[in-house]
Amino acid sequence: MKLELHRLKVNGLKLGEKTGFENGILTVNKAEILALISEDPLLGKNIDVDIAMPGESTRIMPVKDVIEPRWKISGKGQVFPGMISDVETVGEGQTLVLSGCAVLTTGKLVRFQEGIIDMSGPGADYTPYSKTCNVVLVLEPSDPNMDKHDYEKACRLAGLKTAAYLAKSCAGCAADSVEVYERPTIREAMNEFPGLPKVGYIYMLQTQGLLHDTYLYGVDVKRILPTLVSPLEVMDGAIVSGNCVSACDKNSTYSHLNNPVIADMLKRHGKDFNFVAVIVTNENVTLADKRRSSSYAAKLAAMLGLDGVVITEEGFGNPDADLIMNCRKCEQLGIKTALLTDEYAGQDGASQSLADSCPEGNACVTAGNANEVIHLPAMSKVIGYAEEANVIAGGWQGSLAEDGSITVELQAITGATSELGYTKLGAYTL
Amino acid sequence: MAYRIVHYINQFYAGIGGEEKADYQPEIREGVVGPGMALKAAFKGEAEIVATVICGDSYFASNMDEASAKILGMMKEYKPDAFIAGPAFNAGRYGTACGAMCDAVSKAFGIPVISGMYPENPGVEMYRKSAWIIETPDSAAGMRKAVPAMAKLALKLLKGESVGKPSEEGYIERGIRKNMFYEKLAAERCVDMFTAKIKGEPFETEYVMPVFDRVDPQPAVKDIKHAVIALVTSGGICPKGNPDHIEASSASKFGEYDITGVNDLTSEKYCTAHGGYDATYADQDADRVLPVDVMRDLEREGAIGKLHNKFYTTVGNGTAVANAKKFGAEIANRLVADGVTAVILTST
Amino acid sequence: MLRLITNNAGLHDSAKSSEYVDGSSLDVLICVRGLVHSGSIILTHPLCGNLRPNHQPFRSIIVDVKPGYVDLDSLSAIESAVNVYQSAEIIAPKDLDALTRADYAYIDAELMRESLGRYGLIRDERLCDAPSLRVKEV
Amino acid sequence: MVKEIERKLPVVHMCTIVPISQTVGANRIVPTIAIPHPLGDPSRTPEEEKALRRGLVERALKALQTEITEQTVFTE
Repeated sequence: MKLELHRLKVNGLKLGEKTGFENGILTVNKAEILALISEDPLLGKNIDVDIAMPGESTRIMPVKDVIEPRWKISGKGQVFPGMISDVETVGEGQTLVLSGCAVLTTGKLVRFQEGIIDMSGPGADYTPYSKTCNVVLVLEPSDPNMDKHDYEKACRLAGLKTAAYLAKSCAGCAADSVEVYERPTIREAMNEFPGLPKVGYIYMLQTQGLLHDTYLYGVDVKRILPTLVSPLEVMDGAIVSGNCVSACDKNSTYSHLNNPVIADMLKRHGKDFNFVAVIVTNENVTLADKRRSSSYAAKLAAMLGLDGVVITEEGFGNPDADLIMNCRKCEQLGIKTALLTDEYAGQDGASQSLADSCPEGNACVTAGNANEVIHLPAMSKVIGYAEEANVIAGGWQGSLAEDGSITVELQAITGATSELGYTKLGAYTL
Repeated sequence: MAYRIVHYINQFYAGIGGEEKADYQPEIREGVVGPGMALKAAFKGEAEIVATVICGDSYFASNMDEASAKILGMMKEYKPDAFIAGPAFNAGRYGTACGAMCDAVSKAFGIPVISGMYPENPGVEMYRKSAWIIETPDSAAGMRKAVPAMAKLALKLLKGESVGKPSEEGYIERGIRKNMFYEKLAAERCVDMFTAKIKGEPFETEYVMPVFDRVDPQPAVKDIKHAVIALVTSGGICPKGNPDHIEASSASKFGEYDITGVNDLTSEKYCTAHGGYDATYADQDADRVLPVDVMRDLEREGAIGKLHNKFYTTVGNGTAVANAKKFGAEIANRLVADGVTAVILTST
Repeated sequence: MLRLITNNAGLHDSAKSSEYVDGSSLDVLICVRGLVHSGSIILTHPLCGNLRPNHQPFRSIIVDVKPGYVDLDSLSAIESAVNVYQSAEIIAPKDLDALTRADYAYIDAELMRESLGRYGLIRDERLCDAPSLRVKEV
Repeated sequence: MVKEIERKLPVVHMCTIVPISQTVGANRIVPTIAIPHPLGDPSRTPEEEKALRRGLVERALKALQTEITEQTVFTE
């Protein structure tokens, strides 16, 4: 399987006549995008498109998802298979990537939803999406009494369609850089690098229900048994995020496309280890599903004869139980593990970070304590719905002050404690 | 203008006396007393000890609430910028008193609170989350090493400088998580750690899962007919009305109660403080958790030497993760001091 | 004998065999803990997915009541869940305005939909009504 | 707590959930009846209850008199 990522480096955004890319500037025709997304009758009349650049005094909230514009210029299938494209397997050929650019969807689904991105100020340090040139969709249901599942799906599709459209519009441009990825079949992989340990990545996806879901080729992952997926399929959008609650550690579609664990393991493949497989698994609500999926995922790793696996959790609370089950079952099968999660140690950092633990979990990296409180000064421009802050998951009554400043836990900032590790944040013990 | 420090010491370090003066009532004196001199020297004028509180270890242990309230009252007029207690090294009750006072002062005045203890001191486990505790040797011989470290940390906290890791600053790990930005992405840090673990190379986990170490079993009791057996429970059994206000879950204190002449725990006199289970059965007959009635029979029949006249109780959370480990060392010390041979510990 | 334990009135009315706890999310956990101590198996994890005790005032848990048998996995799950809730601030339903409370109740019900369906406990498919969203005035 | 006491004195841990006792480090363990009433059974008469309790306490004393090298559960 071979995939080339053709990257166009976007350094600037501007609204204009014709959507296209030139000398690092992406021009966006607002009317075209509005026309594209309002084809969906579920979206209301007052939808809008805005842009936000790094360093501006701009706040975007409540952000539901972040998507990187990609489009397959050759090879089977198309980006975001099973969502806005055919269900055909992706992951080979050539894919255009608008690097440094992102599509953000904002809008109200439930009152307590959150997801803050500040393009400047202290809040900007806590989200990778303050560094991207953002095309922001401000969405709204056509009928406020509409079933929330339908409206959630409409918002999701609007974001994906816009991202694909933006990349497609630049298909003719010459790439600034090309990355080539070549992945052997598992049979070939087993014979490569005989001296190196064979390793894998257990990729846990949040699958609890409305606003807590993830999709694989358009299938709701709570309905699958753990399975193998190629890193290259992930780069073509095989994994897509459902809209989110607790913005800090809901893996955005952007972070799936640019999964930093996969990127680092590919980089070190053939040097430190033989990176053989990626196993996706879910985090369901019932204990039976948790036991079933963790045993199944560990069995797959054992069947492949892996020596070790990196495990990333998504979310917290009952997903902590899945993380610990995956860790313990792999270690008991002789498969060494390293865990990547985040912490909920309370605003004073004195509570217990995870709701579960096991002695085998002796190698654990975290993306920080999501309860730490931060004060975000007012921004001159707000895109989306500002008054959400009062009921933000990470906030409490009165977190939105008169002057527009917000005092809130990191939990409310999009991607602040990303459990895919798409952040330099972490924690240490005083 | 020098920072204002209030220093807390016990009767021994104030030169008043040893165990025989352990019931010395709280007193505050202007200026420096005893080990305060070493602190004053270490501050080099940047801070000064405006007052020293002196209190006997026994008095504090048995009147914890009134003693700390009285001391807080005495301290108020001195308007301290920071509070230093000890160093207590490995003295159990002195360390517990230092920890309790640090906790009370930080809650009442919200100022930095520093103490110094040997890691095994029970005060460490009970109060490391509410106070900065410099790690000290296990005896006063370590004064020369402990005091400068306490002074340095105090000044750093007073100046609002950020405090580094325990190993860098010499304090005992408090178990409080603090965010920081690392050089590398969390993903890269995880793959680094993974590679080290796979290759059998050393690595340092970023988050330590709470796990339990083992202790070797004690030798068996040789002569049960002359043994003194003590009862201890984490099931929260205590006199009716819970006089010591033991909290209903993961208590921060334990109770010591005398059962001389008590042959049966009746529902009029005994109940449970524990909030972790349906209390109706224990309230009806506390013997169902703490078998005093049967132990008295065995004592009368000579099957055991003696039932110890005091029992110890706390509220332990039954989960594998959280336990009432904090008080075990202190209870064990008191039982050994009272000549107890062995212990029956009951849990719900 | 399957039973839903919940402090979410809307969900309680829509479920078969449900016990309503008129109190906070912690009260629901303590009720479930009592059942586990006297013998019950927990079918849905007692902790919420993602939302903390100081955010989500509603808690719903499905148990299989089996007097006399203490299930270790259930005991470990419920005790650590109670520990998490006791070390955090709890938000009670009455602490929120009606519309926000209704949204939280709706999400609590939605997160149980899959499990309630799996164990055949749904009487009314709507589970819990969601208040309409105020549309942005132009 | 049981572990801290074991550092200085022999201790037998009487509790209902044996795995938890093992996890917290008890070495001599006597399983008991139920969490809310470890040494009693409200469904029995007071005399039966006390006899039941006596049996369990005698087993605890036996455990204290038994030489062991590792965690041991005394079931009779």
